Amino acid sequence: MSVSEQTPVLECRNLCISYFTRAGEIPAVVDFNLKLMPGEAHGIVGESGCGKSTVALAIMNYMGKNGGIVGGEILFEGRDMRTMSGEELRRIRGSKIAMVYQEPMASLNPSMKLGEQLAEVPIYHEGVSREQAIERSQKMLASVRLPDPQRIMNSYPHQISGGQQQRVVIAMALLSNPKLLLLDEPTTALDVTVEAGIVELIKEISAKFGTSLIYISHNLGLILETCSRLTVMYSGEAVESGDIGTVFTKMRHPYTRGLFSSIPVPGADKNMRPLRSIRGQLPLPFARPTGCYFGPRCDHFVAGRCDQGILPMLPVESGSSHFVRCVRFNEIDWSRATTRSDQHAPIETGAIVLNVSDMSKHYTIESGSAVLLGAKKTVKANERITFRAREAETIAIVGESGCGKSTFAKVLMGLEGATNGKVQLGDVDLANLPVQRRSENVISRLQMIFQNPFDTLNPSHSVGSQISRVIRKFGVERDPAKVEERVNQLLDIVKLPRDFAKRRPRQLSGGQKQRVGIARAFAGDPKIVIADEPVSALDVSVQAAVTGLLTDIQRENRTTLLFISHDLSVVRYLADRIIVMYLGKIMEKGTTEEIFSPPYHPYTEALLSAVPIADTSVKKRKIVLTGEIPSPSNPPPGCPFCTRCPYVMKGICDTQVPPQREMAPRHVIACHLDEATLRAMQPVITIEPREMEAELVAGGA
Amino acid sequence: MAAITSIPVSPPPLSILKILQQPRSLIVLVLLMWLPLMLNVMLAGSISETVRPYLLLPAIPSALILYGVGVLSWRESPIAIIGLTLIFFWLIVAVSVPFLPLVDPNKPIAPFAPIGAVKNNHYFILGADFKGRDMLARTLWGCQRVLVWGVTATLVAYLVGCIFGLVAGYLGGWWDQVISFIANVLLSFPVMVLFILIMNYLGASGFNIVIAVTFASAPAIMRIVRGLTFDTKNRDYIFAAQTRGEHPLRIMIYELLPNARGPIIVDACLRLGYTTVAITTLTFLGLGLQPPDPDWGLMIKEAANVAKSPQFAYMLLIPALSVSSLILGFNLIADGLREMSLRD
Amino acid sequence: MLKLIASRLLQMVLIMGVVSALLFFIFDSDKFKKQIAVAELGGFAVSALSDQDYQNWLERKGLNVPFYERYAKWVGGILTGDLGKSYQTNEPVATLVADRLKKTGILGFWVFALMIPLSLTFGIIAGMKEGSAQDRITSFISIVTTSLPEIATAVILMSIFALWLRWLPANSAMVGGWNWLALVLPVMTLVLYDFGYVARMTRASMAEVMTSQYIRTAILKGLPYKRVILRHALRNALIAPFTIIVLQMNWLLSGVVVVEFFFQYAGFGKLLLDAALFGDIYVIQAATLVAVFVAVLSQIISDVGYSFLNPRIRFS
Amino acid sequence: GLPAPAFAQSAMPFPPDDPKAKAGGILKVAMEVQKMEDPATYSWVQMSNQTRHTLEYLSMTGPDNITRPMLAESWKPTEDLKTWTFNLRQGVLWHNGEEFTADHVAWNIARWLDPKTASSNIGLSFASAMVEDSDEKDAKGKPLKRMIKGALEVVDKHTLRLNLNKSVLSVPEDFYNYPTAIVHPSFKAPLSDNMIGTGPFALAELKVGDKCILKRVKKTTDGKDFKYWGGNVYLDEIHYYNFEADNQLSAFASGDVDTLYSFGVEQIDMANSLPGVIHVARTAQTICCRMKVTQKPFTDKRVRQAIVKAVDNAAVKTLIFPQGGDVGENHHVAPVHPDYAPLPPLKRDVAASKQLLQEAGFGNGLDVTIDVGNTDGPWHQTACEAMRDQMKEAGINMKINVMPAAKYWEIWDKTPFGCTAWTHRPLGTMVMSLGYRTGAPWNESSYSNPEFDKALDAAEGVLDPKERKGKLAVAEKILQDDAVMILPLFRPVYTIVTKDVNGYEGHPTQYHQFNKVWKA
Ligand SMILES: Nc1ncnc2c1ncn2[C@@H]1O[C@H](COP(=O)(O)OP(=O)(O)OP(=O)(O)O)[C@@H](O)[C@H]1O
Ligand SMILES: Nc1ncnc2c1ncn2[C@@H]1O[C@H](COP(=O)(O)OP(=O)(O)OP(=O)(O)O)[C@@H](O)[C@H]1O
Ligand SMILES: [Mg+2]
Ligand SMILES: [Mg+2]
Repeated sequence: MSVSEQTPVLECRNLCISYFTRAGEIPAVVDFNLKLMPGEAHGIVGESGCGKSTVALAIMNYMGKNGGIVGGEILFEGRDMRTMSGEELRRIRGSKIAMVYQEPMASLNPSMKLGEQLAEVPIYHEGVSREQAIERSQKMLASVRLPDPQRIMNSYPHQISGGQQQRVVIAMALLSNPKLLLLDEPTTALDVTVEAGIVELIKEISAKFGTSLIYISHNLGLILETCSRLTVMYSGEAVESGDIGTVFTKMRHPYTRGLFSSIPVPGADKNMRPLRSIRGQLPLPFARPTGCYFGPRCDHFVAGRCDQGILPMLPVESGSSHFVRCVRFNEIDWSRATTRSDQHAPIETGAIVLNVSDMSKHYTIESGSAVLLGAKKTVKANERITFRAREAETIAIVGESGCGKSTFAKVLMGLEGATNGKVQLGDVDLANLPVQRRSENVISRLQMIFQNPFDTLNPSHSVGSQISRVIRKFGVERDPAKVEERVNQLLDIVKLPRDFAKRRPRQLSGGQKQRVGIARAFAGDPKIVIADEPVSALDVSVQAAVTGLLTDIQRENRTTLLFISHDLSVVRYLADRIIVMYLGKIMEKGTTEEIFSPPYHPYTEALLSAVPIADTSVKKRKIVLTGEIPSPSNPPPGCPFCTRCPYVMKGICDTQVPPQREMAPRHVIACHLDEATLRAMQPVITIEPREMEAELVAGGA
Repeated sequence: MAAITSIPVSPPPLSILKILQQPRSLIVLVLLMWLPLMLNVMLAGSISETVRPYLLLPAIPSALILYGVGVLSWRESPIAIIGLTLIFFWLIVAVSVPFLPLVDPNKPIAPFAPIGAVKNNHYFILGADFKGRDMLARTLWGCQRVLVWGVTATLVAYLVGCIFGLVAGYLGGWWDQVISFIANVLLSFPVMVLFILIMNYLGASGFNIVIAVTFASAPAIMRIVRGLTFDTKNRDYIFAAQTRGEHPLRIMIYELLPNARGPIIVDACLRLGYTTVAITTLTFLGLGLQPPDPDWGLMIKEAANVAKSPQFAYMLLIPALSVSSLILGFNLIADGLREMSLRD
Repeated sequence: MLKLIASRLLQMVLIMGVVSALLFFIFDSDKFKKQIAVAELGGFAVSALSDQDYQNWLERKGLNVPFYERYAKWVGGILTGDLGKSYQTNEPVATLVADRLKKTGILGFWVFALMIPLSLTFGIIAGMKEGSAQDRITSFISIVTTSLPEIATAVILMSIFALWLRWLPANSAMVGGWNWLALVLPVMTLVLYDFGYVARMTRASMAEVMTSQYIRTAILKGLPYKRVILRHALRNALIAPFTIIVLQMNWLLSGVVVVEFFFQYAGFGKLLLDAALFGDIYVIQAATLVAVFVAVLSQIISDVGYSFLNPRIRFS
Repeated sequence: GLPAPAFAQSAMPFPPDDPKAKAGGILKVAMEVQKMEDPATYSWVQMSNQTRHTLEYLSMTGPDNITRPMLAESWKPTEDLKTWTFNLRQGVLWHNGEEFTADHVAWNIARWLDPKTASSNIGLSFASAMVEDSDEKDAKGKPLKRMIKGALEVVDKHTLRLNLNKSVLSVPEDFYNYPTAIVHPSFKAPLSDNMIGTGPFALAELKVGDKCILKRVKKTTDGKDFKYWGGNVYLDEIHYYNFEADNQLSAFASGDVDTLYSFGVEQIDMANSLPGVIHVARTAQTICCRMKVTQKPFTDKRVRQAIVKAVDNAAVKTLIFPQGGDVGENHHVAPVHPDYAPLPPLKRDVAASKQLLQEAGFGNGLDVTIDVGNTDGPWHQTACEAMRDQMKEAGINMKINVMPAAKYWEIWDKTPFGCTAWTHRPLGTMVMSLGYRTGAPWNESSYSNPEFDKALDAAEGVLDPKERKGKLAVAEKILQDDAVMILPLFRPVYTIVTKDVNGYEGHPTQYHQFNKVWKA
């Protein structure tokens, strides 16, 4: 079957979209082209703010109050959607084109039962009776593999979990059997394991219903798993598009290349092969340079060529479906293009600085159901946490949302008191020492980097004053001039311009804020820094910059880093040792090597399998977890993972607490499986020989 | 290929404007405008009559500059500018009224002189009230007391409400229990009884109005601030402050309070309106500000009887519309601020 | 839910105890006693009274015992259903308050009956399209009516409808027996004053809902606009104003005093005002208890109703 | 009392019957409805109006300010005005069927004089002439006043004699002072529970703050036919409906009532536009801006004179009451009083005022504060404002401290400088005696001048008003010269009635006398 003979389901030609704001017109998307054949899955990737969602909404012809399509056309099955009347649009929306959004909770009406929200679609599009509509909805819920559709139909959105909500939204989108399904970051808000399930589902659907997909994500790994074609966007325009395989292996745009080199794929290493972030920042829509928008950040920029006129999308070879928006793509020697960043010797770890033994933290909460008077529940957020951290060591704590990672951080920081156990910092026991009672010395030795860059800085105070406050508070410097000097030094360290000291947090991008957060954390020369998911909210390229920064500072100060994350690829890149947590308990701990290769704890195995990897040479074993994470207030009595474990042994796992098996010195797995079974496990990730033309990752040097 | 639309860049704002927009210079200007006005009204008795008008001299340019700065910085929101104009109209009148060519607002000249009449050698632009006093002079003078007492009462109520709200919200636990209970007691007290008790107990005066309004408004403000504090106190930057061992007081004032200012300012604009009405109502019931100086509440009260005959309705409508325009101004500013903060 | 209600009721009893003790204490001051005497006997007479006579008068009124004794007695009285007698009118407080409550209840009912649909309609029309002409017009109307002091609205309405057009009675004293027409002006005044506030709250809530993602979902599901508004937006938009509307109960109980005073409508607010001005302690006490009760009741209603309207709370 | 009509023995106190009069109907009146505790302690005229047609008085002062006999058929003083003999009307029935006798009156008078009653009647001149200090002391050690033995003498069933210890002129007028309503000896407070009177109407329903319904008495409680002594009464019922002063005119406008208690001058334009008859009563109601002569700076007569001289009473009057009313002359006797003696008109004299201030040591200006309670309406304040403007020219800075009425009554007799409302009293001597005699309870200015007391005594010794004028002029002059007060004006009282109410006349004290009123 020749693709070109069919009418494309969707075709965007020279699409230009602008927002009209108080600052004037913002061209959010410029000259966007896309052709989507029936049954095809097309991915769109790009940094935050590059216009991905705008494209998706434009395809739905929904531009909000201040948006408008200012040029080009969108052809849906050959018809220009811009010429359609409101009524025609209404009929197409939801029936022929459907959309799934990033945040499932927010896109479901909180005060309507899910059944009704689902049934609406066939009722209003096909005029079927209510009973039929309900029946169809129920079937659809079953086909997105939701357990007990009956119950879900009668629930309100908040009564089901995020993963289930996202499945409901997908079911809603599929109800009218649409020709085109738009997925705008459908899994960003979900845990990796849940994400893996949804991705699996989407793949099945496109196969089963023949629906065309547009899959939007900033996660190249996900795109690789779901799509056959790909468009890379940068600052409102597509910079490269083509088949997945081609783009992933023979990328022709410096930006695409930059993106790939900032992803911590297996093989990257903080000492030997550090990630490379793209320098500079995404230009604001109204501050774009002339010529190539990527010009100022590009290593191959040639003045007089790259900054002239408007660049067209060019086919890489005539007739190929691989296009690139670069005037010099043919001139660049891709194999020599990348100069490797500096290599470092691994850091020698020092003495033990932190000793956590049998630390537990339980919360008591009032029971939610108000009818029962005064029932109390205990949430075991941390159960018998034991580990040691050495000077200049990076210890990562990984686990799904709610497993108690932040709780641990809070206990350490003295914001919560431990219920049991000891947390020894030098000779001080911090377990029950609230921050108010800690000495200045202890406080200044322990600092924290917070998860959410948008939350970590007080919006009311300037960046400089927030950093200098720490300096003065911990008595590093007192003299105002010296304090200012020190602030400037710190800004230099985190690679921010010095005049940022006067800026307010709202004038900073997420990555910049996070860097200020890091500067602040290191301002008091701490010995131990806890970083609670410092990069999970950031774009890949920024993420690379921030992780690089952390290692640099650590190397210089010999700081111990407790790195909390749910993202195993970052962890693999950064950590010396890893602790895998589930429902408040440690499932496995050991060196990075040990964790990433068999023997695995079954949970570690599943986690590894769930992480999408943007590398065509990597092959993964699929292990999709079913079931939900049990409520932390009512965990299973035995192994907490027994409800979802593919290896579960009924009668043992669900009743007895698993033993701590020491597979190697300091490599501990808490599992009932016998040692032989564990050792016999196959690796989840295997790297096949590369077929890339250039040693991109290994780099030539 | 679609052209890349160039963004019309707004003309570079004057550097003077930039300087004036700085919080520090704004505060200076506000104080320059407000303090003389406040002294003038609150200590009316104890300032000698000769000095009194000159006190207001620095306030006039300050008010004008503030208005200009306000218009320039809010120029994107016509609603806010209309509100600002209404309020500054009255503010500028308030500070400049001693210098306007007006007759003594308390001088009975020709009772019931209608609008536009010339009686007893006086041209009544807005007519005279039933005692024969010039309505124009009374209306213009009247804004002083309403503005000063309304704003002061609201400010004091906010001060008290914020302190308790911060303490209750941030410290939680027993503090919260006790403060919330007291707030509930005050809130479930009928406002009128509260007002009457206070005004009766302390006597009717501007300062006691401030106390009464504080009692009536502070619990509600406390709740708002408490709610906002609950919201913000789990932000990472608060944890950051805690983990560097900051004193709770500092956290409340430096870290929490500035971030609650958005909703607080909007609420304050609305509450200023209610306070103005409350003061007017108190005066109407004979519990509020007392003569001799004119104020709108008093004018409404005095005119309520006469104004029932339509030909004298102006005696009531003029002060009522003045109150209304002021409240409208506060409301519009609140609206404008909200819309501006929502806009992207 | 039950627990919540129980704790609220407990708090109510506590508040009532604190408030009434406080009132007894305040009114125990010489100042207030004297005020009662002046109100009752007249200014000349009190000043002409000798000290002995004044003491006698206090004794006759039962004001000479310490306030805690009176308080204890009063609490005892309440428990047996006796709320005491009014100083001002000699009537038993219970019947007095009950009668006034009934009247204010009727007034409040009509205010609610008109204000709620009016303000919700205005608010929804305005909030549907924030910043549009329809929004600006409805918002302007609601701000202006709200910003006009009640007393001014009352005078204007009275002089137009009663004194000029002569369609309606100028006061609501209802001397010739119950007269529904006489209720029109006070109700109109109150509705005009209050509806703007609720309308603006509804508008804000509606506007917020309209920007929410689930409305976008509903539109992109291809639902007709009417259904998006009526089924998806409305219910969510009504959750916030509901609480505000219920809390208006408090205001209607005692905050309407200006209107009751002006139109001579013998309602609860006027009772409270008269009593407070007179120093009629037992009436004030009883009325305050009622007010506290209504305040707590409205809180309970708003809590229960809120959680009923908002499934997120109901089922959590 | 006045000689001629007062002694017309058989005359009824009411106007003659109107031959066109029709019986029946309800008269609806807008007025504050107050509680009825004890007539002897009434503090508001409104209270007495509610009972005026039930509980009657020995005498009755008509709208013309002339006092005629009512329950007393006639009276006769001795030459020295110390012994007054009252012949009571015969055939007057109480509502319970009992006959009205001198014993009943004696019981009433004795009750008024009993300090326990706390009646303001004790301040009436006849009353003070019937009491003396007793051995009993009050809590502060002041002797209690008790009735002098033999002061009250029941001569026979219908004759009563008062033996006073000094001449009192105003006995008949005193007996129409509103708290002197005659109650049945079975009286027990509160009055409204069991009101037995002699009048044509009885209380049918009272709701304080709401309404007071009076109905004609047809039968006595013991079943006899009740025949009113005063002849024909036309109305069936009188309804008082509670309206605050400010709202009475609008109640009238909307047709709720036939008449009202009174309306303020500011509403006169509205009243003019309404169908109805406006009654303007000439009265001696006034405000008295009196200075407490015992408090600085008013202890200095020159200061007081300076203040008084700076004010132009006539201008103040014209400003406030352009129509009706009289100019005050700072001695509290009004032109409407039968014994008023005109003095040379007062002249404003700023120069003299300044001179006096200079002498008193206030050459640089004088600061005073006047308390104003607006107890009778906002015009008090207007008057003060007008005076303030005038005083300013003489270098006197008068601050006006306005306070709520109730507040004012707490301090009315204590404040150094206050603007007190005085109601109408039928004789000039009465006001003087109440307010300015040394030690009089209502002497709010604490004025004490033996000469004045003597002159007043002298005036009170003369029965004939014409003759008395000469004597009163002396007292007037002393009071005026001592500059105790600025009394700028005597106010008119405005009421309005519908066209179909006949036989109504505005009374100087707003006393309601509806016995002969009829509705068309
Ligand atoms: N309603 C709007 N008004 C004005 N500008 C907008 C609006 N919505 C988006 N933009 C701007 O348009 C650009 C593209 O936004 P868009 O949401 O499409 O980005 P995105 O690629 O989806 O980013 P993300 O990964 O963060 O979701 C951004 O610069 C954004 O600031
Ligand atoms: N103050 C608290 N009271 C009661 N339960 C709490 C409290 N804080 C956290 N929990 C519960 O403890 C568990 C662990 O929470 P924690 O925030 O440590 O998870 P996390 O691993 O950091 O998750 P995430 O990745 O989402 O940040 C959760 O189930 C949470 O609901
Ligand atoms: Mg997006
Ligand atoms: Mg966390």
